[in-house]
Amino acid sequence: MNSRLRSSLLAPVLAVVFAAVLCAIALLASGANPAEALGVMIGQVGEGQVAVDIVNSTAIYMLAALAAAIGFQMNLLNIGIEGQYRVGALVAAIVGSAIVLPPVLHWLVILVVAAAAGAAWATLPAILKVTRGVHEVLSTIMMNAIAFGLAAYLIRRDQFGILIGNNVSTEPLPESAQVPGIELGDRGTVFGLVFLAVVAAAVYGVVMNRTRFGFELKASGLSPTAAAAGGVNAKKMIVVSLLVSGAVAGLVGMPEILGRDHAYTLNFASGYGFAGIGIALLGRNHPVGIAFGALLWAFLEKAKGALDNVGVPREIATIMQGAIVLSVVVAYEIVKRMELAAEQRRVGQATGTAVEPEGAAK
Amino acid sequence: MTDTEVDTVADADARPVPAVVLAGITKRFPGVVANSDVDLTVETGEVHALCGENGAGKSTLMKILYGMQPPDEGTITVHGEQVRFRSPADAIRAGIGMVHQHFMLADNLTVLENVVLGAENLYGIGKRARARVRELAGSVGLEQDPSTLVERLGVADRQRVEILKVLYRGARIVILDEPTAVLVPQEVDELFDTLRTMRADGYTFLFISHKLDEVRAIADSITVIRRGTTVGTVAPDTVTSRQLAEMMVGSELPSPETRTSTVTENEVLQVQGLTLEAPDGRRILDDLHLVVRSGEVLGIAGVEGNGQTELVETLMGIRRAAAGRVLLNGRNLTRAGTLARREAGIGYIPEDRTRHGLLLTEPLWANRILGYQTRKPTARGAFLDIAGAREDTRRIVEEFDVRTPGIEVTAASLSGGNQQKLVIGRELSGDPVLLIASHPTRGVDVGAQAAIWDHIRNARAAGLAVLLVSADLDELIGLSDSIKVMLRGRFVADADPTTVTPEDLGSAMTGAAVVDDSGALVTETGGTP
Amino acid sequence: KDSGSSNGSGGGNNAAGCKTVDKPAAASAGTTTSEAATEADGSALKVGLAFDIGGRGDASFNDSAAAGLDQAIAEIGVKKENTKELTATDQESEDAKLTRLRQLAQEGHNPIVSVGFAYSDATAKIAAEFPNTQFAVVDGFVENAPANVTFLGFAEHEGSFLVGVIAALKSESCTIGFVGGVNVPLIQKFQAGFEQGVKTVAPDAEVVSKYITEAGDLTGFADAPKGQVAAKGLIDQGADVVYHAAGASGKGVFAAAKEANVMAIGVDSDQYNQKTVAEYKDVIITSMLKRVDVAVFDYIAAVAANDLASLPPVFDLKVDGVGYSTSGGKIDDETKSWAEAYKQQIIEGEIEVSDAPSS
Amino acid sequence: MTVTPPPRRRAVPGWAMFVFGIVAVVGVLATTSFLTGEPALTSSSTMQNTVTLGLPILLCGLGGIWAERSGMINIGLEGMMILGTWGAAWAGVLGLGPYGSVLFGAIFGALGGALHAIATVSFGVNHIVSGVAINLLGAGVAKYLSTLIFAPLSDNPRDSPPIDRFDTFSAQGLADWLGELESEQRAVISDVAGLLRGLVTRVSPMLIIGILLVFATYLVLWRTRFGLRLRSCGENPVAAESLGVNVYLHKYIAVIASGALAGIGGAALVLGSSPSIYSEGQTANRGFIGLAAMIFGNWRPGGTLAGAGLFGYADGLRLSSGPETVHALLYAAVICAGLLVIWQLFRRKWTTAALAGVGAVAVYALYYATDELPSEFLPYTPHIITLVVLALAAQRLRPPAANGMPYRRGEGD
Ligand SMILES: Nc1ncnc2c1ncn2[C@@H]1O[C@H](COP(=O)(O)OP(=O)(O)OP(=O)(O)O)[C@@H](O)[C@H]1O
Ligand SMILES: Nc1ncnc2c1ncn2[C@@H]1O[C@H](COP(=O)(O)OP(=O)(O)OP(=O)(O)O)[C@@H](O)[C@H]1O
Ligand SMILES: [Mg+2]
Ligand SMILES: [Mg+2]
Repeated sequence: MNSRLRSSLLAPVLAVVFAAVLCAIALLASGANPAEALGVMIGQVGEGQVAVDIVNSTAIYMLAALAAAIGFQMNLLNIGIEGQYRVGALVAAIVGSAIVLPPVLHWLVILVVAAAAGAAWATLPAILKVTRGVHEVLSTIMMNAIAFGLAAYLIRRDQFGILIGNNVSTEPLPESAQVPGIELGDRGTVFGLVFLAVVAAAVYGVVMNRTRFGFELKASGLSPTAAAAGGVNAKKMIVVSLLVSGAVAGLVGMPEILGRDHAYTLNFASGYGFAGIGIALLGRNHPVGIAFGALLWAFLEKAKGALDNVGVPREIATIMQGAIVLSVVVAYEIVKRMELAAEQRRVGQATGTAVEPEGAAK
Repeated sequence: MTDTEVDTVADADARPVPAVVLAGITKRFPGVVANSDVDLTVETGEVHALCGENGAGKSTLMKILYGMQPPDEGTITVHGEQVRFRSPADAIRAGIGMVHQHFMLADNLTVLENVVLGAENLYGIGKRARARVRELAGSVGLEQDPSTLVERLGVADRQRVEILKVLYRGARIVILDEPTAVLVPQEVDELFDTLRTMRADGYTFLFISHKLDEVRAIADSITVIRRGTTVGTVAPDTVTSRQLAEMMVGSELPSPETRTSTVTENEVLQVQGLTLEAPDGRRILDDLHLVVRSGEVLGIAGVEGNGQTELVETLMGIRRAAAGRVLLNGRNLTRAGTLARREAGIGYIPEDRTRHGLLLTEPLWANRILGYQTRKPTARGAFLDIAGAREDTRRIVEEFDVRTPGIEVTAASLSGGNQQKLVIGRELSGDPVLLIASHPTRGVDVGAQAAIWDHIRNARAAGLAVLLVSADLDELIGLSDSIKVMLRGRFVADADPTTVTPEDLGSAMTGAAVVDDSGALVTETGGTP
Repeated sequence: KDSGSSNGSGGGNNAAGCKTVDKPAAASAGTTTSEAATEADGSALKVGLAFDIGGRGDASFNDSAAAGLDQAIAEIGVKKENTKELTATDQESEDAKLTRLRQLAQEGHNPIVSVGFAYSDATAKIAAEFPNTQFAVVDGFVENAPANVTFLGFAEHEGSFLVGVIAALKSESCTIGFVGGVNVPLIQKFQAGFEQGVKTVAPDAEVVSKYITEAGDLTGFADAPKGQVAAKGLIDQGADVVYHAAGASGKGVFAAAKEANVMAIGVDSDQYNQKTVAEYKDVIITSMLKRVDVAVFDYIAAVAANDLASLPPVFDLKVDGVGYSTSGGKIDDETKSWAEAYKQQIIEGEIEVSDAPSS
Repeated sequence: MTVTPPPRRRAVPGWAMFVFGIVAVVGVLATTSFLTGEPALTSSSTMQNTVTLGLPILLCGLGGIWAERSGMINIGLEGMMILGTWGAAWAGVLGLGPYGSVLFGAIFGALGGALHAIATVSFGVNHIVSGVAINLLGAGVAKYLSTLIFAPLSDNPRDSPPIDRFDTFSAQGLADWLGELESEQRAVISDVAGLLRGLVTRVSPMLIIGILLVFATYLVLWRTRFGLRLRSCGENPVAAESLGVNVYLHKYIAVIASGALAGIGGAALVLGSSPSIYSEGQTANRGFIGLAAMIFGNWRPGGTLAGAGLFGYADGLRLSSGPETVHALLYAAVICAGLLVIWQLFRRKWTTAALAGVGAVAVYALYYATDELPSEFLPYTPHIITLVVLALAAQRLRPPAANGMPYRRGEGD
């Protein structure tokens, strides 16, 4: 147990060291002082509402990463989160503004609608996968693009859009649909739906590790053949996991829409889906890992603005994100190999004879 | 390597220089000494067999000789010349070829491509290569066109392609790591004929098998390895299989079983008119009828690829039958899914434990849950009972002698034999009424094999019905109360295990045997008409 | 080998061209400009500028805003060290904008100018937090914004109307093309004014339009090859004058025009003089000018003079907030007098230019 | 053996299928063009647009083939392409001419490929993660470098100054003759003439390079020992290793070549733009579309060519012609579905035939009931077509068996 703890801490530490070295090299190459750059980035957290922004973004990234992780558990690469959350947010904004309900109920209905819309957008790839064997990466890339078309269509002024200045938006949500946040005065407002992300992560953790459903999902991902022999219906699991992944993806836009924007507009942020994939992999599909990955990502995203202040080209921040992703996964990989060797040694010593890690021999 | 060099090697046959001398080979893996100070001398032109328990270090030794792994200590001498191999390419250049324990074929490439891969400089990859492959194909009995995709080949043909690969490279020293594990007796005989012919042509073979009769039939000398070291080298005609086995294990083997029938009248499994169709409408299973009674072991014999796998998978609900009924204790399971069948009391030992039986990267206790995710003691409602699973896993490890440091290690870190014991332990713990066992002892050493047989016999005695599919005909004859022979998706013969010989069964499996009116196999016919 | 395409025509005359309406009465008066600038003293101002994606140097919109700031530095004594510029990144979310603006405000910048309609909500929100700071949003608008927010809007449709007039006069085929970058209301304003300008002069003329991408997909502003294909398609349909409002994709529009030897009209700034499209200058007959620089400068000057009321509600033709360029000499005096006459009519309200396309 | 062998594969050689495919496509388009009176479907300028828009996608797709045939998933193509655009522009700025641009594009793309190879081959990082990281890195590095190097020259951190591009060539006589045929508006003949004319006018050496690379990819990967070894790494690396193939080396080469091809795709994008400049964001997800074209093309060069052609065609048609023309594509879809029904009836696949029949009727109803499709969806025509085609043909796809699998030397058994 002790060595388990040690090795699970070793990876992140190694990763941070790696990433720091890589970023320092990138910064030095650009003629900046890495320590200073890091200093201002960390200092930035104390500025204004940056800390709150980081918390808010962390929640959003967590939702996206959970959506990705559900797919990964089954070896499905749901590239389509990008499109699913866009459709989810748009449909939820339209429906939410069209109905009147008492507050809490109103939120719940909107969340359900968002999840349903996200799941609906994942349905076609799921069906194509199980009936026609279409690779989900391909179909979801296509669906992402088409989601833009759908969004552009639905937000047309003769559909559900209204014009505000030069911007197009859906009807603003009524008061009852707006989820209040935690006001921290000058520090900003933490989205109420930050808790949605926390709950989602907790539910994800319990379902994956403690329930039959999670077990069947993981088993199908680890070995579809063994799962089938164990009585798991692989096709059903594919459909279910893609739909659940899509449903969680549908929630990604909710903290912002219900907590701040109160409408879907042309400025609706994109890119959370890809970030989610990266974060899920950083966090190794583990809810706590995902939370930390999301936090790291949000920190980089929000603190990078400070780089401008010390004359470091902001592009460096993008380079840093790439470098961090790479170094973190490399570090994981190295630690994993060390763990594997250690386990073989343990097993070898304990049995005093041959051991065969057939799994490593793929 | 050029043709002229091959000739030089061939010339050397005349002299009594050993083909291979391994001296003082030691190989350590993390925590394990796979080979410790191994000495092995292989004479040119002989078939030299290696025997030993699972994990004794045979494959490792061969991989070292083939350049796939560097030895930590020791020297390799080939034809009197000391060599150092950094990769298989070096070994191939020195005239060594290896047929691996597991197939090393790319399914999506053609036979030709698989054969010429890595040896393209000999005959290119075009016409000349094709001609050469055709030429050699005859000598190993391969009748497929070189441009056939390997995925379309059966096991025996795959094995032939493996040997072809070695021959194509002009290897004169050929390592065969358990080549017969997947072959039926006739195919084994054909293989041995090929080997004998080639031996006469001056080829040298290193031959590994767990089937000691085979070893004694083909080998010129036998080296036994135990726990990574050589125990000794013997001539085949001076030892019995039993003595060999005892050399391998280092102690006496359990005595042979005494058979008492436990068959009852209670029909546990009834299969009626079971038919399975391929997507193109071809019948893979054709109108099969069978009954397994409580306390009975029904053996199914057949050359691989004749529908046994499909029969098992259809009975398990992994495949959908086109017609027919499956009844378990009178309950109709024809439309039930795999899980429902398992819950109804079917235990399942799949033929390939790593693909169908285990989640390799998960701990042992998680593997205990697989297939039992809805039942006690591993589940409570929609939730898993992890404590229960752990506890029951400990029990299995204990009862079935699974050699492991604990139940938290991944299934992948167990040796194959121990993995198999875990699977069997699991499948016997759900109080099954029927056990469907496919090749339950494949690739398992003699000691573990005997233990597995014991477990099956004990369960049978307690009233379990067993459907046993095995390629090991001795096992089939030894365990079964009755045997059915499968050929091209049909049952073509029934055999009585008390009278039938492996040879008879083998000829029935290839469709060459005589069957009387009742479908029973006519034995003692002295061969085929 | 293909010969380099023959030298640009710069357009024929309208002898063989479209049937036009009667020429409107000549322009009478000159234009008025807001003159607040002259007395302003900006030496005490600390100006913050928040750019949209691209930032200073994008040879377009942001650059134009930067030019307004530069002008303020040159003319009304704003000190360069007292200015700060921050730039948006791709795909950023709303809170990045909020943080950017808040940072500028906290550092004591006043006024703060943000560039692009995407800043509208963020600016309104931050303005409420900093009631003593003046904010402006180029192109922006929200309802019920705090009093310290000024929206610097433009009458792009009016400027587009005038280049539409020019296009109608120059066209021989009587088919005129419009390429929009992304199908959003802002760009639709260009299309609407342009179409109306064409139809006003030549009621029989046909305007064919194409958008490169739809709302939400901003790549339409940065995809020159697709701009070229779109323009080529319009030219194949008979267009011999092509107007674009497609950002960097417009380069492709010019290329298509040059290849087919037809006329092109630029947008935002005087593209005839732009370096990156110098290759095609001979087909650029005019550009619709959107004087973001004027608006930014006027706004800073008005803040300096503490006289925000002097700013026009919209930067339109009247205040030279929009217009057209004549560099390159492709616009003859006759054409110009038509354009000036319509300009006058628009200024005087005789013609009302619509800001949404009819279809 | 638990795998039943897939149904017997066609005995028809690949090139014949390819020719047959072209004939079928031209036939369907010509018929549609004739029946709907939309000459733009088969006009020479449509063909030229297809070439312009399809070429960068094709090159990325080829890059995908190289990587995935060696078992390495490369979703970093987009980032490598971005690096390629930057490199190509830089070569132009250095005055190395268009061939220099292609070379530099290849080199910069290859650098991205090398990074991917180091991460995935040497360190065993998940291919997708590494690809995502490289997309980030490629964009960041190109932005950073262009601020550094191009901004002083172009006064614009997002653009490079215009660079030299290829002169184009036309087979003038042939083109004129084809042009006459095309303008005669005769069924089929005019259509074929139009399409051919698009291929022989204003041909850039870049197109020639692209086509040569298709053939080169085929020849190298399927007709040389190196290619055999490379593909074996994607099918069963352990087997390859056991036969003395240096798997790491081949994977490295494949991934680097993949990056180089994506980089050339970037160069093609730069050189095919007018003016020829590097411009931030100009790749606009073409790397991903290239990947889609590769999968569409069943991991084969000819198929990828067809896939890239499809994307280029649909996008070009949508951009360059009126909404009616795209609407006419619905008609083409009806014809395709009809053909499918006949084919499936012939093969006695009743359910598939019925499904295709229902689809055909539905699409025809849509065609009949509408005059044009909502413009918002038109840019996504290629994507929708891809989905439809995949839904109909996906089961024939055959990815390399070990694609995306981790592999470490000496760990196989
Ligand atoms: N790559 C490796 N890493 C670590 N340990 C290994 C490795 N290869 C072999 N070993 C160890 O060496 C021992 C000998 O294995 P080897 O493959 O030689 O057995 P074997 O005699 O071939 O068994 P079998 O008859 O089942 O094939 C094994 O018990 C194993 O623990
Ligand atoms: N990558 C590896 N790492 C560690 N050990 C390995 C590795 N590959 C093989 N081994 C060891 O090598 C041994 C030989 O492998 P082999 O396939 O011969 O299994 P085995 O010994 O026959 O096991 P069993 O007979 O029980 O199936 C195994 O016991 C296994 O422990
Ligand atoms: Mg072995
Ligand atoms: Mg073994």
